[in-house]
Amino acid sequence: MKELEKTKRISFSAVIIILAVLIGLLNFKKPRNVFKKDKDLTLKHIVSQDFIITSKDLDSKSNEQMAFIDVRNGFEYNKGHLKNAKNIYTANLLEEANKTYLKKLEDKNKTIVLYASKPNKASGAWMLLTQMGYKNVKILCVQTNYINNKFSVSDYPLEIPKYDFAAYMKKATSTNDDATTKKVAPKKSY
Amino acid sequence: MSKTYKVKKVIVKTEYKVLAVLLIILAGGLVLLPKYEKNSGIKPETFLLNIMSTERYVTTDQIADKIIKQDPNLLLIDVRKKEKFDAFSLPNAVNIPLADVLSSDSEAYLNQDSFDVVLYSNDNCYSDQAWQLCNRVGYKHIYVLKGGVNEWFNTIINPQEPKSTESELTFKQYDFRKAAGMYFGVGNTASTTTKVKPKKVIKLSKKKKKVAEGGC
Amino acid sequence: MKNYSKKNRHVYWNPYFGGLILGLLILFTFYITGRGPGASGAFKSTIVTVVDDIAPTHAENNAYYDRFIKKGDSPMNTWLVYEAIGILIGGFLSGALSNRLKLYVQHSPKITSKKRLIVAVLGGVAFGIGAQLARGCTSGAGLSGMAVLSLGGFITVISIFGSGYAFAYFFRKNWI
Amino acid sequence: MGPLIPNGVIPPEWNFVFAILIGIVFGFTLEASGFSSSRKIAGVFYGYDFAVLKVFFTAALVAMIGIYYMDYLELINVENLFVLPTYTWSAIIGGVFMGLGFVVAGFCPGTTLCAAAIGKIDAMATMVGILIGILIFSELYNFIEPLFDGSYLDRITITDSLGISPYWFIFLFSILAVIVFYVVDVIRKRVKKVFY
Repeated sequence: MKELEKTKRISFSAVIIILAVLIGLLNFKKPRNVFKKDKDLTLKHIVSQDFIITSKDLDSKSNEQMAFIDVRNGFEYNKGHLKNAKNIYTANLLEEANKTYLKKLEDKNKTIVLYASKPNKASGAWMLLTQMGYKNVKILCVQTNYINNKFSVSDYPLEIPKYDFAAYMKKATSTNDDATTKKVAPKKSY
Repeated sequence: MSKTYKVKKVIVKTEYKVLAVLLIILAGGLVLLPKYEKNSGIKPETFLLNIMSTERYVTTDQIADKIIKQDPNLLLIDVRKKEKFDAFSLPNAVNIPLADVLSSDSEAYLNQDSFDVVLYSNDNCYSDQAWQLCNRVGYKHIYVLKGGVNEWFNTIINPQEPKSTESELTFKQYDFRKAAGMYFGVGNTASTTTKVKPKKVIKLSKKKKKVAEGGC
Repeated sequence: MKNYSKKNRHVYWNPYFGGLILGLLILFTFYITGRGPGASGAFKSTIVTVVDDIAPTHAENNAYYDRFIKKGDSPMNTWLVYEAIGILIGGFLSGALSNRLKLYVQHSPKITSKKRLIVAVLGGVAFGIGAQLARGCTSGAGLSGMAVLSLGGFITVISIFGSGYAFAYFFRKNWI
Repeated sequence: MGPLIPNGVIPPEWNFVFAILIGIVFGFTLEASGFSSSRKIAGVFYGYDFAVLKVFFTAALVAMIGIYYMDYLELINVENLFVLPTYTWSAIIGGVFMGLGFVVAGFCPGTTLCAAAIGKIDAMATMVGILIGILIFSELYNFIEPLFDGSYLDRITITDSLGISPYWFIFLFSILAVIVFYVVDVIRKRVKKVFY
């Protein structure tokens, strides 16, 4: 029919579409780092608590199997750090240099041991690395601080209740205070 | 059908040939594009930023203040195990053990925007990890109680007596903590105050999944 | 300008160009609203509203109406009804531009316009039933379905054109 | 960013505004490419004008390619799109009814609307027919329900059911479409011309 001859418009729009697709493809940046593990796998790690290393099993035999990574910032690192620990601040974990370093450790299938001033400070870095697909990343459950210019490492077991809460509450509520204090709404002080 | 059966040769205009070739190249191009791993959910870069930021922490004083004022959109979630939760827990807290933070029924509590969710455990470790999981999955308005229940006891239940040389501000804080402690039942003999607060029943609407609904 | 459009009353777009624009439109619809364009949903909404107004109790206990009756909001307030209004406007615009606006019954010279109207109504009834069964007409289930490679879309399109060609022989009197 | 309104990029109030705009362009394109004349549509089945087939397959192909290119460029997330749920037997029998309606009436609901918009009275008759059809379907729904809800395969895509990658499927589909377009031209050349 007649309308099949009119091909000017369709050729023109076809060229525009091809151009649009090419421009789209050229300036498309593939995501540099991708979360490999899905969230449930990470949850299994957390629940199984297999990522914890205490200072007890830091004996010399396992030492060369482990690569220590200090995730604190440079300043604290310079003040004091574990022997042959490499300093990678959590913020620049995703930099190329650090990623290649970790990749190298991974290939030599060393266990990557993270530690910081407190275990929960290192748990963020741990979660990022496990989800990025690094196989055995562990956290050293120690508290590191710098007392009279000596770098001390003390064990810091996780989640230990300071008091026996229930007993303490019972004792606290039953102490008969002489002044019968009415329940007074605290004045907002600050 | 048509009477004359001589096959008329179909002349295909050159434009159509070019267009057909372009179409096939365009469709074929999809096949040749290099595959790459798609990132599902939050990007690692933003995840790292969220970990580094500390504005997720809420201090025990703020929480005590909110509880006393019966702040309606405060939702305390205890990520410890069940028996620890039964032994002692903050008032009106909901227990979601760390193991099923991502389970479907706990999603109703975590994935909603009508409450400010505050996670707490004995110390900061479990609550931080729970927070990171929620962040990974994309939940909003989630905070962590700094120091957890240990800190709660250090400050609210038996606050340290500030030495006389301390600044006036710490004295004020100490008074507030002392009074807050009384509110939570420390030291007042007459246990007339209703010990068991009425369990705040939290009505939560399941958040609709984001798939576009449609159909004709 | 006048005689140009007089002469070209039956000159339509190049079908490939029409297809291209339609394809881009479907892409745009998916990009903006996440669903494809459709048409038969609008008819369904009108029927549901009408039945709901006339016999609300009947509408309640009929399982099909009940799906589309929203409390406190008329079933007409759905995406497809607005799109159907748009189709009416768009069709009118295009007809006006190429001077095809004319109130008449278009039928093949072999049949009378009365027969054509009866056939149109019967065809509509078949289409109404089919569109509900397949959850969409050629544009709702067909085009939007095929665009996201849904198996249902392909099955519907194959069965539409297949059965169309199968029945074509019996109704050739109406057309050629 | 994916579908903008479900992902919250555009506030949902705009949904209906876009509905009307999309409808206008939809109606305009349908009418301009000749879908408003039932005799041109019926040409698909009687071989004298295959415009419907060409428009239909080009539109489906362009949409497919577009969606999967944007999915590759992460502009659209295919999981968030509405994929038509597959009820096999209901689709087949619905398709048969629609094929019958297509040949008899010459219109589908979309083309009925835009044909009625330019004054075709038979299109208005078809609209009435469609309404009656839906009424009949709804009244008989209790008998049709097992068929309507049966053989439910959730939102399966054809590439999952065939087990090939969508990119390959689109490539083969485009080759098939070009072949069909050529064959259709050959057929049209040999069929007796009908002027409408």
